Amino acid sequence: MTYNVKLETFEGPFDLLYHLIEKAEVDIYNIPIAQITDQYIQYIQDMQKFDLEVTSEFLVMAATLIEIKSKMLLPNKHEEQLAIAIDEIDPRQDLIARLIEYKKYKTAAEEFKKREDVFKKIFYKSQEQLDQYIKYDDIELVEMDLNTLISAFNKLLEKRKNHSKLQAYVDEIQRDEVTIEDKISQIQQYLEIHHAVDFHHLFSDSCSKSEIVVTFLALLELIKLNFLTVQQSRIFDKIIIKKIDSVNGV
Amino acid sequence: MGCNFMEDKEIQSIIESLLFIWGDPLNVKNISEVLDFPPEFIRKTILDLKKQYEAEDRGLQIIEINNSFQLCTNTKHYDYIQKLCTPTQNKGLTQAALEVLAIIAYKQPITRHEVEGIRGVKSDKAISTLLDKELILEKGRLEKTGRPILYGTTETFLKAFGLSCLEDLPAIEDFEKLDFDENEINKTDE
Amino acid sequence: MGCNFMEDKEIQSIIESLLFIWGDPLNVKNISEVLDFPPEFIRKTILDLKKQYEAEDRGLQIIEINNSFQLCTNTKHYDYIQKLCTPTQNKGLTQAALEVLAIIAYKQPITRHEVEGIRGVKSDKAISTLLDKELILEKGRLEKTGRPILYGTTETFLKAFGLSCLEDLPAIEDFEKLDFDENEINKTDE
Repeated sequence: MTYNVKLETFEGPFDLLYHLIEKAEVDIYNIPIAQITDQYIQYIQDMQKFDLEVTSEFLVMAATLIEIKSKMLLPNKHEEQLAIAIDEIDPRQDLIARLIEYKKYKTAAEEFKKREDVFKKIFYKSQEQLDQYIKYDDIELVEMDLNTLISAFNKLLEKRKNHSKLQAYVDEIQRDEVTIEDKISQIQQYLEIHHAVDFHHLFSDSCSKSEIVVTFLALLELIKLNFLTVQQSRIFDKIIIKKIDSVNGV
Repeated sequence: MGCNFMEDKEIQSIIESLLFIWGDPLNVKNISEVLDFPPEFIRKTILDLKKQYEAEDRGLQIIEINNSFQLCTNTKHYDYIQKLCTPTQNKGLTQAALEVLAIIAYKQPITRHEVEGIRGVKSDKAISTLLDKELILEKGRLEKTGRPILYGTTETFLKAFGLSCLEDLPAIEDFEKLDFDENEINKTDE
Repeated sequence: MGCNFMEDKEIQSIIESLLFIWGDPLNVKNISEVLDFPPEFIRKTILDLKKQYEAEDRGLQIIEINNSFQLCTNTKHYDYIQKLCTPTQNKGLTQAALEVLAIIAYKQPITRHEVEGIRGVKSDKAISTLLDKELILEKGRLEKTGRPILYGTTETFLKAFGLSCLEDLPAIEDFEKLDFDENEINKTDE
């Protein structure tokens, strides 16, 4: 047998052995051990020819195969002696059991590969800025562990690393400049539908400075026009912007 | 629970908000505390919402990991998301790493030595790759000479392979059938 | 555009994914490039989706900011979200406050703006909590426009974390990386 293009690589002796059995299309429970042993040894020689490192595991298996082969060539005298006590022990038995065990996980690994290909196509969003939802006045400070501080820091680094993965496209985004008039009508439209809005929703983290200013000026203008009112139940609570008529309605 | 249809819809809506804000997997217990409904009811409601997402073929999906739920994107839209965000390419695991992972997944907790016994080859590199990727972790030590490390799989593993829990792993016996016997088995087996 | 009903639904689904993963307001122009449909059509589709969310009273809503759209939670559910996010045991600091504290501890004296540059998010609330708890204090002003306040840690901080002096803080390997990120942010900020 010659491998004239490129030698296939195998994950280990079981992988190679399994491949040979599969190729020979023989029953795994009745391996023609002489034939498979020859092919196995041939492959190892080819590996050496191609200057591939033949690890000790491959050599150990070769020795095992030769041992089984020779046991099977022994005359039946041995068998006769044991026949009364136990059923014939096939010298291949242990090898077959291990081969079948290996094959199970090899097939499972193929299944894992398929699943990996599907599920790597899922994306997760990062956690929202939770601190904006926290009632700070409820939090009391007690003894703290330095590790919590360090792990907070490491999490931060991790988060920034993940975030930068999503940044690549950012530079291409051009936000249109917006006028106060646009903003006023946007807020009005929004409030026509919703009647109320959380102040923070009007400002996104990625807003430009000029947009923040414009939004704020628009809000002031709308307050002056008596279109809306701003409410906050207590400090750090959310600031709610409500349309005036809906306030009266309540 | 005397929950009528409206209430159910509202609870679904609140849960959707919570999953969105949280981003990470959110435990049923936490949700049940926030909403003051029993965990079993919350769980059922989330599963209903999940089904609804699937039925409507929404852009989002809900996945389950060990009784926690997480909102994520529909796998179908991968190409578009990639076009928008150019995320880093996930190369996937090598065959060796996949074999080791499969053995650990089914036989955990298990030592490196036992893994190598099944594969017939050294597996230290594959194990350290899997540790790096947080697909496996140390689950303790075996109480025998040398106190070898026992490995098990992580939640990252479940997520990466779309499993809700370890019980979701396909039965290992299903992989026992041998390819070259297949025709025979199909025809003659009981 | 010869878009039938099925296509519309699918485009809505894709847009939902994109808005979800982007997080920030996403411009119609960008979506239109990714999907290869005219901006007017994309805009109409998003507005349809937005109405659908409202009609179904979903936990999420779509808000518009300057022809950009962003996915966020339904304001109605604020109380539940707050309940979820506020630590129930009322002890210790939140992740956000710890992050800010860590940055101030390692990079003091530092301005709020610099802290926010590193975290990538607003940090005024966390800073005011830390001031309240006397873990940080004002260490002076930076001599530049606006004379921003410089923050540093207090003795209460050292005591709370069992440190005898600042030099006792463990060295952090990835510190250089953080500086690098900061530069990047400064660049894109302008």
